[in-house]
Amino acid sequence: MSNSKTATKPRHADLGLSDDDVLAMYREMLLARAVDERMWLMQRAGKIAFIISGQGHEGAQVGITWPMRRGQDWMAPFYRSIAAALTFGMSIEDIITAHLAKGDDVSSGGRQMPGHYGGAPYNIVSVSSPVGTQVLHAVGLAMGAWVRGDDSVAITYFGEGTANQGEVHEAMNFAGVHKLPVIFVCENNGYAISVPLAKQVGGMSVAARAHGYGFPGITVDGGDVLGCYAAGREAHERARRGEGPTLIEARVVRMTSHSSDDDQRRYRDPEEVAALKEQDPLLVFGRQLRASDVLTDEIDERLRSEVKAEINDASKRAEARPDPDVTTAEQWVYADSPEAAAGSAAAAASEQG
Amino acid sequence: MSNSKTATKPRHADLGLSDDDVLAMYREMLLARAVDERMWLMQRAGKIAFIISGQGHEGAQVGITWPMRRGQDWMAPFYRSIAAALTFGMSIEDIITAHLAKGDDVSSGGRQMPGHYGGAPYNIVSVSSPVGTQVLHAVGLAMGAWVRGDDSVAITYFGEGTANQGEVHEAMNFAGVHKLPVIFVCENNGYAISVPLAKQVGGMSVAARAHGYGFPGITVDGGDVLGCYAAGREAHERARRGEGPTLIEARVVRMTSHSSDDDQRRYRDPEEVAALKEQDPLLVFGRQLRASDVLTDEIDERLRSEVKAEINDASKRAEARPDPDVTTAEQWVYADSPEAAAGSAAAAASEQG
Amino acid sequence: MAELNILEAIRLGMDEEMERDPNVMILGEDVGKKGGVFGATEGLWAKYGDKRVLDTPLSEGMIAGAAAGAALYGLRPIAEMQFADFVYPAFNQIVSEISRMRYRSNGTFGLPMVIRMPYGGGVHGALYHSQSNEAYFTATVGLKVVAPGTPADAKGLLKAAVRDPDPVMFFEHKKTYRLFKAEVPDGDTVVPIGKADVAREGNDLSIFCYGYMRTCALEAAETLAREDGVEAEVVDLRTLRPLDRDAILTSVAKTGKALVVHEANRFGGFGGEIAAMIAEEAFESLDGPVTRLAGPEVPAVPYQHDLEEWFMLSPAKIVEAARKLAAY
Amino acid sequence: MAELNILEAIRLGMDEEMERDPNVMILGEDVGKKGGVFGATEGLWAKYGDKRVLDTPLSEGMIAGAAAGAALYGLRPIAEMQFADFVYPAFNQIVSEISRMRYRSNGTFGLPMVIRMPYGGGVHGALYHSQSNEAYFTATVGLKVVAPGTPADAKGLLKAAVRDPDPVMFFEHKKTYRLFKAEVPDGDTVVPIGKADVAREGNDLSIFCYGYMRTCALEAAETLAREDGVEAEVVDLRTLRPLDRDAILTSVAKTGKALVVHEANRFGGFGGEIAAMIAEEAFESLDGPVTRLAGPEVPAVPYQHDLEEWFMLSPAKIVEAARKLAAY
Ligand SMILES: Cc1ncc(C[n+]2csc(CCOP(=O)(O)OP(=O)(O)O)c2C)c(N)n1
Ligand SMILES: Cc1ncc(C[n+]2csc(CCOP(=O)(O)OP(=O)(O)O)c2C)c(N)n1
Ligand SMILES: [Mg+2]
Ligand SMILES: [Mg+2]
Repeated sequence: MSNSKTATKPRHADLGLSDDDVLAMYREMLLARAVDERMWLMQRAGKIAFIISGQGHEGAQVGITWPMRRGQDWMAPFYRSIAAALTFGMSIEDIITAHLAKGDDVSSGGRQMPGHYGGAPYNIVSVSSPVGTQVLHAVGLAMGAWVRGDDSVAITYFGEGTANQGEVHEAMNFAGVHKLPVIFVCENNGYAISVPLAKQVGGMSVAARAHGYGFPGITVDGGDVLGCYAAGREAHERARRGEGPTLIEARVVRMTSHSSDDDQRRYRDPEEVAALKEQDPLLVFGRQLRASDVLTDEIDERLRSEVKAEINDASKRAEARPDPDVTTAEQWVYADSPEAAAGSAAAAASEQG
Repeated sequence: MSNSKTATKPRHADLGLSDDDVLAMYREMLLARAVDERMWLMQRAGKIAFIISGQGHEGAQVGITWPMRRGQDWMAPFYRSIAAALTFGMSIEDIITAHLAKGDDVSSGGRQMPGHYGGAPYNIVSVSSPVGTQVLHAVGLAMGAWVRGDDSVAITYFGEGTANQGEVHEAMNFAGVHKLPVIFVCENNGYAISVPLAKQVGGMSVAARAHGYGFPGITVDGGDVLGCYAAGREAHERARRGEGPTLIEARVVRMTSHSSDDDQRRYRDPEEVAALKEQDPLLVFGRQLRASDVLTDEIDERLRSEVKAEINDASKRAEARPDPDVTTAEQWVYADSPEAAAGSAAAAASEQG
Repeated sequence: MAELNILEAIRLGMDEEMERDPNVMILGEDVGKKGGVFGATEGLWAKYGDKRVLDTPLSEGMIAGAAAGAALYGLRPIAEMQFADFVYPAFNQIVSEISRMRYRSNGTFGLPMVIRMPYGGGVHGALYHSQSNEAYFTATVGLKVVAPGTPADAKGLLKAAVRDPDPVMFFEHKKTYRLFKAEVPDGDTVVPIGKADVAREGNDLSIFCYGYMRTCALEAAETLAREDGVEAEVVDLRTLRPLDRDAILTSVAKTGKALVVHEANRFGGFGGEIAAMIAEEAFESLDGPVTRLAGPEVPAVPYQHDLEEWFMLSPAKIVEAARKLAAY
Repeated sequence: MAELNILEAIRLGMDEEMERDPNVMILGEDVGKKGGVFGATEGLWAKYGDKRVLDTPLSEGMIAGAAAGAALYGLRPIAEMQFADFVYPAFNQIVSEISRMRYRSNGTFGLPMVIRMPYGGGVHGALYHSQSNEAYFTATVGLKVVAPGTPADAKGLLKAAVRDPDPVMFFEHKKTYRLFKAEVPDGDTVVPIGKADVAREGNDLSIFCYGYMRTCALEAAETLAREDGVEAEVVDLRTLRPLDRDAILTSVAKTGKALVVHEANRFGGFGGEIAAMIAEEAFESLDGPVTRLAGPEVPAVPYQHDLEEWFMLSPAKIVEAARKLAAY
């Protein structure tokens, strides 16, 4: 898809996207990157103990997630999904609050590590650490919509290493059997911590596995944001038409070490690391938008400073929030208070459904 | 493969099989069937509490297993693998003894249910009940050979329902990554107890999944014994050439209910059940061998009576064996006696390796 | 009042809950047209259709994980593991996700779901169709664990489990499925999770049990009364997590002697928790050592008849252990 | 004698075993070029190559299951779970297969293999990088379970585990990896599986512990001696299965008071087995209730600093519990 010929009309127009749309997408990527970079600053400043980063994944996440409908569809993300979560409506402040582990953090009230966001108000399933478990949750959410006959699509994101967990196989097979309305997004950045694709994925392609479950698997270039958008939109429409799942493998780059605990120089060549800059989806998309006269230096400047201001505000508010109250540490092991039922996504969804 | 054109020379000759070879294969199938039928008799006679049957699977098992080298290759079978185990050298008496749960039964000393055979002397891994676990053992055995640089191939068998267990995915992916010398045999009989293929396997083909792991997956007709043999031989040669795994999906028929505890009339149409007789691999292969003038009524008679006599002898010997001694019930939780180390396959293999 | 066996009671409980709440669904292997390998869901597929009584592929991880996702969506899934012995492929979903979704989301996501599992030996099921593996789940914070021993409790606890806002592991001893019939209150009678039942009163010692062991303990108690004049109090815990500590301590305060009985092997088994709790909290009222009677220290129930009999607990073995404790 | 920390001791133990026996291999996620996320295998990939120090795909079920197959073939695999919290995808292989291969084959198939797992909290790892889940494995017949608390024990038990004919779960408390250095005997010193170590002698009460808790208990014991004149005996169990009952009962016979300490939550935790065993077998020598000090009843360690501190046991908390018991 990444190589589709450029029409006289700019490609995004062919896709039914206005100039404002693509600028908004670009802005979402800028935002995600800036939030991510801010997390690293806070980590170096000792405000956050641990960071796991989505830098290099933003194009795929924003492009594929763009067609999803907030409040109606469901998302089961992973720990690099900042851009996807923002695109799906999660607020900057909530993302930062989760990283700062504040007491009223919507994601976990400070109980989970940085990168483990989520929230019932957003239809974003709480992220956990064991890789791949969320893929079955997405399939279960899609099964829920299918049983109820609702028009709701579930989307889930995971890495190429995670694709080799048994649960991912079980999830895809079940979704294939019943043509469930679910979208599987594999963000293939070539590494699972230090283990490269060649030692990780038999056959070197995750997308190729979809065929074995009876639904299409496509590979997109994570630097080609419009290609990612097209893939996400088609997958979303297929799901809504009752034609079943789609597996989208986005080839992305991991521009940072695996996490703040890792040093990729131990296992990645300097040349390879140096080459990452040129593959930065922000850079690539920005060039495209300039080429089609949508983006100018002036607009770029404006967007970047807007984003910066938003993040400054959000950070201030987030940092001002209270730390968790230790006396609440034993709450919510079970639904031990009435708020639980009310607050629970289950309850929320039943009202929708 | 099942439709490969027939040459003037009989097909088995093209495959390098002599008349005696194919008669021996036919005899192995007769034997497996007869042992299986004897188990049912014993079950009705109250000598065995439970039976799970391989009837309809014999052609695939004998054909595919034929090229395996006893004592050098390894087998991780499942509960319908009587024909495969016999072909790989397990004695009739040991199979029957396992079903009778005798004390000196090589498989488990009467500790496991009928159908759970195996034995270190045969390089046949002890069968357990949780489906699919043996597939990882086969991959581990192949990894052992690969690490040691030995010329040893591992083969494993499982059903199409089992193909959807996560562990099977993890096993195939790992085998694909390192091109391990392992053969995956899926005996697709269209049902997992009562659940039909269409509700079980997304995409309806297990073989199609191999591509997603980077190795060939082929589908063979389990009634075409020579086609199964050709597939098994090619897979075995690929493995020995270091070219990696092969997934063989054999389309077979389950001629009985799932087990003696099941009644397939609850979920299978009478017509479908009636039609099974005509698909009996014994019948089909027998006709082929007659057509190529290898098998005659007289030979058929002789083989059947030989087989019957062998089974009668084996059954007598097996039934005469002692029941387990209850005072030994706590033995072998750990290698709590010197014999253990000696008797363990590990020890055995280290001597080989 | 209807006379039902435990299997019928569980089936009726599911049927009534599905009628009451359209969000209740069943998923598992062979639960549909076949009605389950034990017949627990017989008739429900015909009544509620393909989607609400869903035959899944052979993937327990998927059964548990998809049930969790459906619960997030607002359904109330009843997932069936064909045998408790086959729950392990789902262990990651149950322990990593299902048990702690509420805690890790600070109460904003709840998982109202039930996982039904036939467990226990004595049916020639051997190592993999006989396990009593409740200890893995009683050790898991965030789960609730129940193990009924009568038809009325089976139905009432099933209803409570379906309506509970949190995940419930529902253990059904397969040997009790058709063991006996007993009266089951009609209609909407819920047995609360977390409450034990004093199945028999007595002053000489307390026997703590659950599931099939309730039947064995009651039989043993009659023998003790008849042959020894020992009056044993039989406390059927019914719920293993949360444990009814008050009921246990009240009984021990009365009898001064505690015998904890379960079919699973002793070392690391659930009995250790009960015994340790009693030993710590009832120290002063104990007139004898808290005693555990449990299965032998082998990985699971061996198949051959004599071996299985050797493994299984029985009224006779309970009588023997109780006599020793009573005589202390 | 070399001064090593626990991480170095484990690495050296593996290195020496790999030199000694060509059948010993290591497999796991990131164990190769990266040397493991904690550095436990650092340098071994360069020394022994791609096959004997094997980076696996991200599939714990595969790691355990392939290790089992390799053990059947005659190798002696050391499998690494990157964190104990991530062992659950391998639970089916460990419980259904690895723990009972020998029993179910009547002794003809053995699985000499080790599964190493970093466990425990106090490192800001939150719910999924802090678990102490030993109870799932101590409850599993057929496994052996060790949890060393010193560099010498870590190396010596690692060697014993590699040479053991049966599967060994090897728990390494990640907070202790670099906590301190201590003398480690050079060369081939094996610490036998199944033997506890009396880390400190005392007559007033016994503290039973393992892993990181050994360090905390010893510190607590010094405080108790200094501030209360209470002499606590600290027994480091080292092996949890099989448990050194003699060592435990000998200590209780001497002190009459038992405090069982572990980081995992109490209900259903391994402490219940120890406490129940003491309560049953040492009933007459007890001068006070067998007491358990354990982590709180939440699914796992929460992340934020104050919450984590609230969860974790400490010398101070042990002192407090010991004072109460000593005063009884
Ligand atoms: C079940 C499980 N095993 C191991 C880990 C440790 N771990 C965290 S991230 C990671 C690598 C994931 O690689 P991939 O799926 O490619 O995603 P990426 O981080 O590259 O985006 C590993 C091994 C884990 N979180 N869960
Ligand atoms: C993990 C696990 N879950 C469930 C079962 C119960 N069970 C035994 S055989 C079977 C069906 C297997 O179907 P398939 O893999 O197609 O093999 P077949 O019996 O048809 O040859 C099931 C569900 C089991 N043995 N193991
Ligand atoms: Mg990756
Ligand atoms: Mg089948």
